[in-house]
Amino acid sequence: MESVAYSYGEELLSELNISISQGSFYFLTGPSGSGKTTFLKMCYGSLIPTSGNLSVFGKDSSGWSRDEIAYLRRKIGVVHQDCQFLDHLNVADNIALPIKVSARNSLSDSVNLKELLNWVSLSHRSKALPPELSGGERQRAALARAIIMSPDVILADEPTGNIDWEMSQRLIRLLIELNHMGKTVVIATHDLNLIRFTKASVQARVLRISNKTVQLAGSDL
Amino acid sequence: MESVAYSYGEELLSELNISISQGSFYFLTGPSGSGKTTFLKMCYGSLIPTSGNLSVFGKDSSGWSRDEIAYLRRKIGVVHQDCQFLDHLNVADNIALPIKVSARNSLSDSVNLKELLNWVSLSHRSKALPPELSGGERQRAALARAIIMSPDVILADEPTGNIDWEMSQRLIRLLIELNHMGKTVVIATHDLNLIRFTKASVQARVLRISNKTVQLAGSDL
Amino acid sequence: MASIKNILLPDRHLNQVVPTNGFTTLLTFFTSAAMAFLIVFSLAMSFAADRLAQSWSDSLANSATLRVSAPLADLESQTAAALNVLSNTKGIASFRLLKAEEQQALLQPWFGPKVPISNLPMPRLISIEEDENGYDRVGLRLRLAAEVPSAVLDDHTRWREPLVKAAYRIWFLGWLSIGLVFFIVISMMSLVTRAALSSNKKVIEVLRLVGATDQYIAAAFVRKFAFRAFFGSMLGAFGASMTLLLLPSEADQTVILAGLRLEGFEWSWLIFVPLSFFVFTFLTARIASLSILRSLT
Amino acid sequence: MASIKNILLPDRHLNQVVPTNGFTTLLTFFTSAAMAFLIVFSLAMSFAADRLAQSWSDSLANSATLRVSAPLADLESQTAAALNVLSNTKGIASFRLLKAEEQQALLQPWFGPKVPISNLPMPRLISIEEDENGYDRVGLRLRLAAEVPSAVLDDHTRWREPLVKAAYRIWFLGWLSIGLVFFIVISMMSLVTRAALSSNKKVIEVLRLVGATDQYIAAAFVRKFAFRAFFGSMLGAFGASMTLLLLPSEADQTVILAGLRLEGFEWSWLIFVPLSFFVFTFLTARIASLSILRSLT
Ligand SMILES: Nc1ncnc2c1ncn2[C@@H]1O[C@H](COP(=O)(O)OP(=O)(O)OP(=O)(O)O)[C@@H](O)[C@H]1O
Ligand SMILES: Nc1ncnc2c1ncn2[C@@H]1O[C@H](COP(=O)(O)OP(=O)(O)OP(=O)(O)O)[C@@H](O)[C@H]1O
Ligand SMILES: [Mg+2]
Ligand SMILES: [Mg+2]
Repeated sequence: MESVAYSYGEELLSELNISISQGSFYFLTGPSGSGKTTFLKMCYGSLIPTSGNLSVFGKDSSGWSRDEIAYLRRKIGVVHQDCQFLDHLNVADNIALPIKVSARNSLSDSVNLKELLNWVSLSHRSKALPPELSGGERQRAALARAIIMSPDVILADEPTGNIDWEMSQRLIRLLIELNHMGKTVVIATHDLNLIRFTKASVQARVLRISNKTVQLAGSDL
Repeated sequence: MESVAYSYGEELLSELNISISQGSFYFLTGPSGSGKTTFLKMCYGSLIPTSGNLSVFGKDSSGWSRDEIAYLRRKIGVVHQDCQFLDHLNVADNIALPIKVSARNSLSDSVNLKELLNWVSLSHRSKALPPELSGGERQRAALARAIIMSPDVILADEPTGNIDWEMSQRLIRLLIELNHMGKTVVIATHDLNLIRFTKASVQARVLRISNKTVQLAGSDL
Repeated sequence: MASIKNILLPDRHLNQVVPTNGFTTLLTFFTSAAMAFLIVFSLAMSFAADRLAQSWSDSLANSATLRVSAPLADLESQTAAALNVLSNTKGIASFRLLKAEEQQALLQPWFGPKVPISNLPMPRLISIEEDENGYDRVGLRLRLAAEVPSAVLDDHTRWREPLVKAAYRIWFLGWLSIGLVFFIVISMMSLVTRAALSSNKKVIEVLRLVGATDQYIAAAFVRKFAFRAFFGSMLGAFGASMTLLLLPSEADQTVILAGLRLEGFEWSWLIFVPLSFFVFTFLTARIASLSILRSLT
Repeated sequence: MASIKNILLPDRHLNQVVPTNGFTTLLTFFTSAAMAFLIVFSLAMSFAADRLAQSWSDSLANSATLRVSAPLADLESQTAAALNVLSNTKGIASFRLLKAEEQQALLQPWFGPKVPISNLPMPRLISIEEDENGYDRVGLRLRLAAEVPSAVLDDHTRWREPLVKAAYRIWFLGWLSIGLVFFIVISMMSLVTRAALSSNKKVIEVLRLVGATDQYIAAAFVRKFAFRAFFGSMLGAFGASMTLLLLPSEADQTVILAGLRLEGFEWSWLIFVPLSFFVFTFLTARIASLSILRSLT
């Protein structure tokens, strides 16, 4: 990522020069409205930088076709801040959606699904519709959906905002485990406790957005 | 509120016996999925208890007509966990929506609106559409909408989930101020820091949902 | 009812609270226009058929021909006797002996213009005009048989019936299709409203959260639909009228579909087209949206 | 194209990813049914008008009458001369002198059955049947004027024209309305699809988030619409056929609208109604949804 800038009319982020290497673990912090979500959206091709070169998996963003973005997203698991689901499908179907959309014949993964539901403690709610979930349950379901395809990169935007501390620890442990398996993890969060907790068990770096740029924060957190 | 129970098929909450008096300040905590949102929804008439008597402002919930629920909601400010807005109206219009829906001629309140936008630091975003807001901005806008009618009761569901600590403090101070004006405030949250911070300046009680009932937690938090 | 006032008075805000889906707008507008177009055409067809049936049955039903065909010697006296009988018959408005030229005109297709008909031993023809009450056909026939045996009464029923029947069938089909189109309009508006409400569940939820009553929410939707239907049907009715005016009009009214153009006061029916669209859409959309709102708790 | 396979093969999951709004479903279904109904009726009208025009112009266009009206003395010789002329004219399939009874039948409305026509100085009528190539009207008239001055050629054009014109006008109106209805179907399907997609922005966003291509999303929507239109139009076409069968059929084909019922191979056109609905809806919905998807980034 080289001198990437993004502006919604006004410039929001400018001159970002960052390279996130495969298998690393990053936190993204910054005050509300500083551009964390915008940063993540650029990483998964939802927004295209207004200037600069962004390349993901070695492909430059300026040349992405619509289909390429779709294929890109199959390699990136995203936990969206709003936790959007298809309200007419139950939780299990929603979590399995990425499989169905991309491959469609992967019964082998259905074992995955059950384990996954257990991991995020949603087995008992697997037949519920998304609007019937509590806020925390939705966030856990979103995380489950993000990792079901075992993507190379996991981007999570505020995955623990509505979750109590115990459950947060559990989820972060899941992400740490995935990171150990070689996956890149980027988490946007406000929760300093979470960052501290994570740093205890994995070499996580913290990116701080302030004054329109991203800086690597010191280890003083 | 007397022996109120609520069940979605299975019983979720049972035998709640609680009375929230005018002008008090409550926190509602409990693990994810324990029923905090359900509890608040009963308070503003979105859900009707499956058994027991719930009365709000002295009116029993079993006798509410559809219009009475609408009028009830004008006296209760709600911050919904999902922060739903009308996506086609800008932030200022969305915040002013309760005024327009109920009275329709209240130019006097437009002074309020500006102040309010300042309080939640959204003045610069007032013409943006809700989908263009960041997660934290949306939560602040939802809080602003909840208090614009200066309701008697404010119910906030996880109002600081996506907000950094500084902003959270600021919002809670606003709520404390409203509480000093005699309004009842009920906040569902996971954030223990927030509860501690609040207790320092106002006599707040903490309700804990566990094992399907609500108990007043000790002051040991 | 306060909500009717809400709907008729312009209230920018009420319009705003419901999001506008441009395609639903166009769909409502377009459907109304197409349906109004059809209705105006059906109306024109019905009116034209009615005129046609009227003119056919008028010109034929009330008139008859009495044919006196006797040997040349008796012809005059028999004709006089027939005229006498007719003048004593109640229910006949007028009758007259056709002049030689008239008779010749009638026969021209067969004999050509040059044949000097007056010289031929032709039967005499008497045309008869009934009055409103009509005359007693059977009685007249009996009397003629007795007094003027060579006279034959031909009351054209034979010619009239299938034509008038066809005209009335067109008239009936016209009104039937108007009824059908209104049925389609009502069903469509009901479906469009329901589809709009159920795809705006989130909007409804937000409006309820801030204390909006069902009446308020319904009014916001209904207004949109009613006005779109109104303006759409105005456009459709206008388009249809223009088309009718552009249709070649033919002098010969008896040719079916020649006189599709509306005439005189018939144009005033066009006012009712947009009005009935407004009223029907208003009621339909209101009933539909209140029923949807009741089902969404 | 893989996406066409997606659409035609049943795939429960593809159907599932898009939420079903019962009212949009009904709207599509109902619109298709109503429009197919109209199309079948227009088809029937066109076919009936075509048959009518055909029979009128067949029976009238290829036949003519030659009238020889000379004084009784010359009549026979003139008639013979006329017959002679005709037998030397190219393009005439057959001709024959009408018998006295036939002539009498033609004149009966005017003279009554009792008049002994053979005794009258009546013109002789010769009926002429053209062959496919037709004869040279002007040439024949000239030759007749020279050789049989008392003969008048009457080729019925006068009678035929307005009737055939009316029939062709109905035929034209029928096809015009079929065209119009298909235009309406296409517009409506385009609008319904666009409305459905733009009220499902959230669904599209979620599908994209998990890596669905535009093709995949479009296919999910298009399938639904195409099948609804197909089954709706089947219902409509079936309903219209039933109605046509129930219409009173009349022996007298010349009465307009009497023979609305389809005949013989005309029924096979009905197969094309649902098929064309499917194809049109499929293409329209596909174009509409891909364009909407492109506009939503
Ligand atoms: N589509 C958009 N159009 C215009 N402005 C936008 C749009 N999306 C976001 N913004 C603005 O850009 C800024 C950064 O938004 P972003 O969502 O990236 O913040 P964030 O760091 O994720 O904040 P939070 O912690 O509150 O979620 C905000 O001020 C927001 O209002
Ligand atoms: N409409 C519904 N139908 C069925 N079950 C529901 C419905 N709404 C909520 N639930 C279930 O009830 C339980 C409590 O939900 P609730 O939203 O009250 O939890 P919560 O305490 O707010 O949790 P969180 O902190 O995660 O927001 C959850 O298990 C949820 O799945
Ligand atoms: Mg964000
Ligand atoms: Mg909750």
